[in-house]
Amino acid sequence: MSSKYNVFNLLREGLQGHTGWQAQWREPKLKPAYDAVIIGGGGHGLATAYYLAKNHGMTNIAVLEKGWIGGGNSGRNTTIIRSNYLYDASAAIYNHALDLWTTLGRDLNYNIMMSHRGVLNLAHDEGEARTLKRRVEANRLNGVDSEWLDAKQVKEFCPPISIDVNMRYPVIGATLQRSGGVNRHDAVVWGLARAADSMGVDIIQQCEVTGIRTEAGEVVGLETTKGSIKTPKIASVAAGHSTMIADMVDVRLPIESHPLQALVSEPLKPLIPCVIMSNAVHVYVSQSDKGELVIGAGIDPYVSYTQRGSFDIIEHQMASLMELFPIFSRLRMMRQWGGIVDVSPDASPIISKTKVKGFYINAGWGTGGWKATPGSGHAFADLVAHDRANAIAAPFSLERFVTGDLVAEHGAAAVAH
Amino acid sequence: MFLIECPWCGERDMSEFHCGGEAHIARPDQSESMTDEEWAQFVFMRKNSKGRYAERWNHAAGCRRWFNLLRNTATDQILAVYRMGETAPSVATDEPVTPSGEAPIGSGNDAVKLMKPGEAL
Amino acid sequence: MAQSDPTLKPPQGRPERLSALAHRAPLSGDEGLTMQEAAHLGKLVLRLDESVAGTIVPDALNGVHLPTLPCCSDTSATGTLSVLWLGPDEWMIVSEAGTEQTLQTELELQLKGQHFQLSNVTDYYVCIDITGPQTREILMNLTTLDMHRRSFEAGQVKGSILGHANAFVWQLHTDTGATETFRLIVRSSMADYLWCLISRSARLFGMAEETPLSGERLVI
Amino acid sequence: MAASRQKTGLRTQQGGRINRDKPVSFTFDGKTYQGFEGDTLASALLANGQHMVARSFKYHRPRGIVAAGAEDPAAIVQIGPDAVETDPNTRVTEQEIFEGLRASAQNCWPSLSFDIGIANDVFSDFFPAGFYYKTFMGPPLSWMRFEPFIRKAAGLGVAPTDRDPEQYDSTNRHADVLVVGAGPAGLAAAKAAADAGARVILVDETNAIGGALLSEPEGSVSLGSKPADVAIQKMVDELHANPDVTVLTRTTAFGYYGDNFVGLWERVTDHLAPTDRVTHMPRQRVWRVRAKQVILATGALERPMVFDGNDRPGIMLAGAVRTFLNRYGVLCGRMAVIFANNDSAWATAFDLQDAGAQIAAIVDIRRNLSGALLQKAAHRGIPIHAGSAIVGTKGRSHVAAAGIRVLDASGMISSKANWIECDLIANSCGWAPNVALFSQSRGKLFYDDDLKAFRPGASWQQERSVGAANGAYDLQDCLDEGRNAGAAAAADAGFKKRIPRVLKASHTMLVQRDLQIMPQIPSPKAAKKVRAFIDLQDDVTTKDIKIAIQEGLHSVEHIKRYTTTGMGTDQGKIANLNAFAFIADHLGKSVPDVGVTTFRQPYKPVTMGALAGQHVGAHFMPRRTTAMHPWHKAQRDVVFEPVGDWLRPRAFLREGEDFHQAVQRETKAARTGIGVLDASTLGKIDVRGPDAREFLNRIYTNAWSKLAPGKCRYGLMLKEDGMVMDDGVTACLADDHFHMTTTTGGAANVLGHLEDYLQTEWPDLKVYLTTTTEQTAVASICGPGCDRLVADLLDDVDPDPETFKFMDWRDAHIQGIPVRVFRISFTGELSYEINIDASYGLWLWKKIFALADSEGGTYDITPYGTEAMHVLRAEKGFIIVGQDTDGTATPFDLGMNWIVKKSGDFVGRRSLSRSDTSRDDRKQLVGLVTEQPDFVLMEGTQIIGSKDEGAVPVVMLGHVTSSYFSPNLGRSIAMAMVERGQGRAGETLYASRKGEAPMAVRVVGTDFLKERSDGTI
Repeated sequence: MSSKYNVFNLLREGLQGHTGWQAQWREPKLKPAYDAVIIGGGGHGLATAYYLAKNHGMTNIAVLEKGWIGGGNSGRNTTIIRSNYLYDASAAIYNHALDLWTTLGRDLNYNIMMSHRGVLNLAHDEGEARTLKRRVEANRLNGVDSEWLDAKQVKEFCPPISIDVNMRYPVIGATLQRSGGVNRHDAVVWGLARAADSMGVDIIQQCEVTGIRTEAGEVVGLETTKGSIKTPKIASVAAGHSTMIADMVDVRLPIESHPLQALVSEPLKPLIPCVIMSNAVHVYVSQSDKGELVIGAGIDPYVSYTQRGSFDIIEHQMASLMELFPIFSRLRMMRQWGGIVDVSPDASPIISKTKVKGFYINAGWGTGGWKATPGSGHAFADLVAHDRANAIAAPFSLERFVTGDLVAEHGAAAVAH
Repeated sequence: MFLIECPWCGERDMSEFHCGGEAHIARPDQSESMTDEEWAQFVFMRKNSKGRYAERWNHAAGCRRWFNLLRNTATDQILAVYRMGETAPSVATDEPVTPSGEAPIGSGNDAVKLMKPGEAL
Repeated sequence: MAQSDPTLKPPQGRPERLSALAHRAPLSGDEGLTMQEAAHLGKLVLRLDESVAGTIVPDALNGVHLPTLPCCSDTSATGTLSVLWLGPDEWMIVSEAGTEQTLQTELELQLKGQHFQLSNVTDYYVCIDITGPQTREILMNLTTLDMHRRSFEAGQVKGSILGHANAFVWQLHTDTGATETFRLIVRSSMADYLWCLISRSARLFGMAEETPLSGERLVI
Repeated sequence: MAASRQKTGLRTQQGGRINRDKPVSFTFDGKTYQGFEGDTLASALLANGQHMVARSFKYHRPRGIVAAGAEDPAAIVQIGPDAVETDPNTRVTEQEIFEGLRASAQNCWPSLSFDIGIANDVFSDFFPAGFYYKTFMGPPLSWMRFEPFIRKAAGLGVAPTDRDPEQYDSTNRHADVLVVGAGPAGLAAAKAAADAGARVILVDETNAIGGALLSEPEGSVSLGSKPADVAIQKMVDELHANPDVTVLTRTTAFGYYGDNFVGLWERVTDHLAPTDRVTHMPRQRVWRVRAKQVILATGALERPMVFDGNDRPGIMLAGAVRTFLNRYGVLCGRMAVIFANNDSAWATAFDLQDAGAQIAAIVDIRRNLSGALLQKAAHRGIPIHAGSAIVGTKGRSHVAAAGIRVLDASGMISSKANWIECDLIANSCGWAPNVALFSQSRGKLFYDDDLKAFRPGASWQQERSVGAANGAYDLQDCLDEGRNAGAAAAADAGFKKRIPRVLKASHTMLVQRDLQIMPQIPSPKAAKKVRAFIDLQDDVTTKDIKIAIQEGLHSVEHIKRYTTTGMGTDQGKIANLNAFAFIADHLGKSVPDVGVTTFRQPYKPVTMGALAGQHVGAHFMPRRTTAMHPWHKAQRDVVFEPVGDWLRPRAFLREGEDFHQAVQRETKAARTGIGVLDASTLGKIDVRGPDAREFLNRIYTNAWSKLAPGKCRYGLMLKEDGMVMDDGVTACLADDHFHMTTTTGGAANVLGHLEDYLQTEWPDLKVYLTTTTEQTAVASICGPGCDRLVADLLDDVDPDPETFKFMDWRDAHIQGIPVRVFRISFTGELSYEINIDASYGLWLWKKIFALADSEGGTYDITPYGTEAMHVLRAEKGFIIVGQDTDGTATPFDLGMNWIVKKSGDFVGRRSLSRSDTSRDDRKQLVGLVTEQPDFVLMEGTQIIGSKDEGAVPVVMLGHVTSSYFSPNLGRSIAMAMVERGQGRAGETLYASRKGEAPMAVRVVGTDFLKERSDGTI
């Protein structure tokens, strides 16, 4: 029996043919009633369950997943972690997440390979430099690690990049968040699932929600492909499918679901040491521990649930990459895929109560949700447990679209990866 | 990579077009008398349907005309193209059979679609 | 001030007119392939309601119709004046160099009373003519338009994207039928980009590849 | 073990589709080898007895050549003459050899034969699937200590060190029928479609047409009355002769996207020696094909057997051995053991024997073999082991012996080991249709219980799968399916139906029959000692999959991710089905119940350079320049600024000046002398129609009903959310005719925005829009007394500011050339903007400067760039949309209440009165002056309320949007968005500075010139 993960158990199991490892999570039967039900078994949903159980003692809860856990955007993103956002509200939640990331592997007893290797956001003209410097300044006063590098320093930090001044979009500088980086998405999902499961959370896969029951404007239960459940609280964390869930209780969302693509190269010996992101040239890249270059780009401009984007986007993404890294041209794209991102009008998330009591929504993370995973789960768990948004969640209410108090991160950074 | 039939220019590659989002959202005439809530519905809230979805496209690189397009967002199948001011034609399509709108074929969600034993080709 | 370029000498005498491709000499390749600018052709954009367009043949157009069939053009018997369909209520009138102002004045007079718009875009656009048996194949490197003979016929004009530049692709009527000429109508500021991109594609057919003007200092 | 000690493998005396008249020499790991034209690196190395070419990813175990094509899992090497033109992870089974080719092993140190990394293999018991998730979890950041070592150990090949000198192209094609795969089915399909008149593209990823027929012994098969090779050549010649047919070899269909868009990747010169490459040819080319109909004739892939010790070099797929023999004239071994569960591998035995190899045994797990087969083998004297299996192998870097045992009826081992020496194990676990592209097309697969494999079911797009890709393994079936599909596809594409000619195959080849699957061959060893590999590149064994399942990972996607099976550069082409079958077996489910992982694009890895195509370097994105650009560029030291797609001069540096000094000089000159700015890039839109005024009323925040012809007015445009989107001056040309200007970067957006409202919201408004941005070049002439210069220029209009008033415009001429002159100003100074047809722009510009004293003229004229323009407008307090606004500012926030009309709707109006957009504590635009007049705040500096920052988080009141040293005011000036800013005039705030004490700043109005004349600053 080796429930604890450490090097000693690994050695012991190695000698015993690895016969002692237990299932990382159970395959429980759906119970007829739960204190709360989370819809969506991605990183955010599982983190919500984990913190509900860990911080709020709510263990009689279930996570319902239509497919297999971590199979949506959690399994499709480029795992970039950073918190150097402009606005106070964003800095607060993403920096909270960054703090949690730092110890999450140990907390979960699961190596999530959190690599604080540094994230560069490139500036290619004076306007971008101005915007990014503003962000660095705001970050500094918010206690977020962030600094400005000139082109030479960028080259020192990331030697393969081209800082040729004759480029169409020459690199004139960049912000650097040294504590930013990447981690291993599957490990995060599995580690959260294993930890939540060990506290009693039921993780139900292949279970699609087909309806939500309300009485007098309050949630009382839901229907699934595996049966009915009574519950006073439903937390929707369904990313691209948030609209479908909210429609069940007639809650309208300011969300459009777009395709977002990413791709990896064949594995290569270490080539780039950090994460590089560029808005003007529109590409972002890092290298996985396995050696693959992990490359992302922009969204397609239309609503689609097909998990497939346009080939043009890939071509443009590659051209952009060649602009920044002309030495990549002989390398090969090995695998490309698409996800469904829930884009909100102000490029900021929604962590909110709704007009239906007991129905909570966590959505709108767009292209940048991965980095927030533990922070999002932490704040959302608090909201679900107490029916009241804490200071971190409060600015992200649905109400802001009515009052106009947007957290307009897209104005600050065009794309909020 | 859609192949879109512009009502004027015929079939052209998607790269010539610009997508304008959900169709048939008329700008309110009497916005002054609307509540903030009602105004927010117009400016921000979107149907975002999975399945049949009417949206606006503009043949930006061609004739610069706006038109409407009916598409199944679960499969990206284009069902119809019609002009501004016209109502969406009724077109048979695989409407969502579950709340998540998973189409029986043509969608990439969850997994590769497999035929059931005995299912006709 | 560096004055090696003769176009930069202080003006003397008559006003000097330069197109955006004045710095590019005609290029040629194998089998009669050529590319050159058709400089300073008069170009007017006419906006007019579709419903009246079919019935109006302004005298100024010398009997040339406003085509109402998408992507079609009509050309005068002399070949000096053409009207291109750009959209259901939008045409481009292409005429000989220097005639656009007279034409505009006449058309304004003749269309008086109609709801219309007539804009001089002579300098807005540049015309690049490519001739030769490989033209369609060269254009296929740049555009997603179906360039097959069955799909793109003489006289047709289609707005599309060539590389990253919006442009109209117009196949001129040619009497000989032997060699085809495509006229690309592109914004002046994109003309050099497009010229070079075409030459890059045409390198496969013996044309010299030219590269876009660059070397501007962007970094302080 | 004599056979295995000598170099195995041999070039046959004759046969094969190689050119024996053209020897080719190449090197592998520094050693020179000989091959022939037509060889792949794999066939040439095998002919030289070199089976081992690589090390595996994780355990660094020796890896040899297993397959003969793109499906080979692990035989990948680094190719290239130097560190720049180098191609990592190149599959030896696909790389054709050429004179001087250099290849080397990768992911091993110090050498391929002795690799330190093998230590991982020794300790492999401790590195099972997912081991890294269970360790390296020390205190925070501890992973950072392990990661560099892990990263160095991981990865395969090495990236180039410098810019790729090669060119890549991409091109577009429309096809009626695209046929992927030029084997018998694809060829028949292409021929039938072409004969019907369709535009056809036929592609094959190898260097020759013929597909599986090329793996048959020459002359053994006839099509119609001709030998297959002759018949194929005739069909190819006919296809080539048809101008509407394109035949592409060395071209892979890598991606099947929506609406029958298929990406093809052609390797144009990769097979040529550098001296044979034509300089203007691209290295590779991507064909972007839009097809009305697609026919997939992608063949079938052979599955390997999964047994203990199945990963040694020399253990190959039976079909591949046959391909190497018959296509390339290479014997992969002299002493072969055949291990099969179906008939097809027996053909390999017979062909090998015919070519002179010894067949030590045919081991078949089937107990009941067909009489004909047994008879044929017995006749040849081949020992048959029916109902038996290879349960283990020996050999270090090459297989040396196979351990054979008899299986009982239940599939368990029932005999003692029988070790047979061999240098080749040719194995086959049956064939599976290559459905990757079909699945990418989003068709439905179904599990064929006879084939024990997935094959295409219902199509989603306009697509047909034929031949082996459709599970038809018989040659005649392939020809018939292809022919019928080709004809049907042409008909569906709109061509007249024709009945295509029937092509008869001479005989039926030995195809898979009576397939019997055993997901893992049993082993007599203790379970933990068994090493049966499913994924040879990523070293995934059956044991790893068992551990994953034991740990509760039951979804096929979870198991794939946990074990990394199918995640190597081959993407598990031959591994995946075995993995699914093994998982199904272990979970007690059927294979279709387990499901499959997604077949992702690309079918095989495609170079990023090819995907980028020609849109790189100088062609990456166009730089737009104005008519005056040649003049700008000819100045001695000019710095440009990209603004949107445009390049605009930022400052003209004079000798001895730095950028700052130049900007100061230019800024000063525009207020004291005459400054000239190239303003051509501003967006211009002609607005015309009886409802033009009403349209402007709805689009802009202010009223346009009363603007008289001859006059101009400034306008502000909002988005529906109430935030400022663009601004500019619009001139009334006639009652129904206006000339609108926009910002440089916003021009395209604004036109789109206006057309959108006109066409979709207000189709009743009679207004036409046409963009005229580039029709005119604009010289903006500014400075006290510049009217005299303008007077000298104009033929017929007196620019006297007394009569030609501010915000007036006039038509005029310069040397007879029509111009339009606007008396508008972005500097607050007397200013005229002269618009002239762009073709005269450079002439006008030169004409202006001919009047400069530096050119012998009489005026003190200074060209100024965008940076001086920024300073000048800031001195006057004019905003720049996008710099002083960031999409969160309303007109009220900018202190521009005066521009918001009192009544009447306009785009964005309703949003201004929402509770949070009408709050008075919003951030508002103010002017700031620093306590130290010579200190210029950094743009982006945050403004705080107190002199002491205190601890984070610090409350921020706003930020600096624009900041300059103003030479005209002799001090620094700044604009900022500050909370409640409009009520803070005179207040002292603080500018936060990194590492320094905050600097005191005073809040003032934004019109610094006025503030100066008022004595405030």
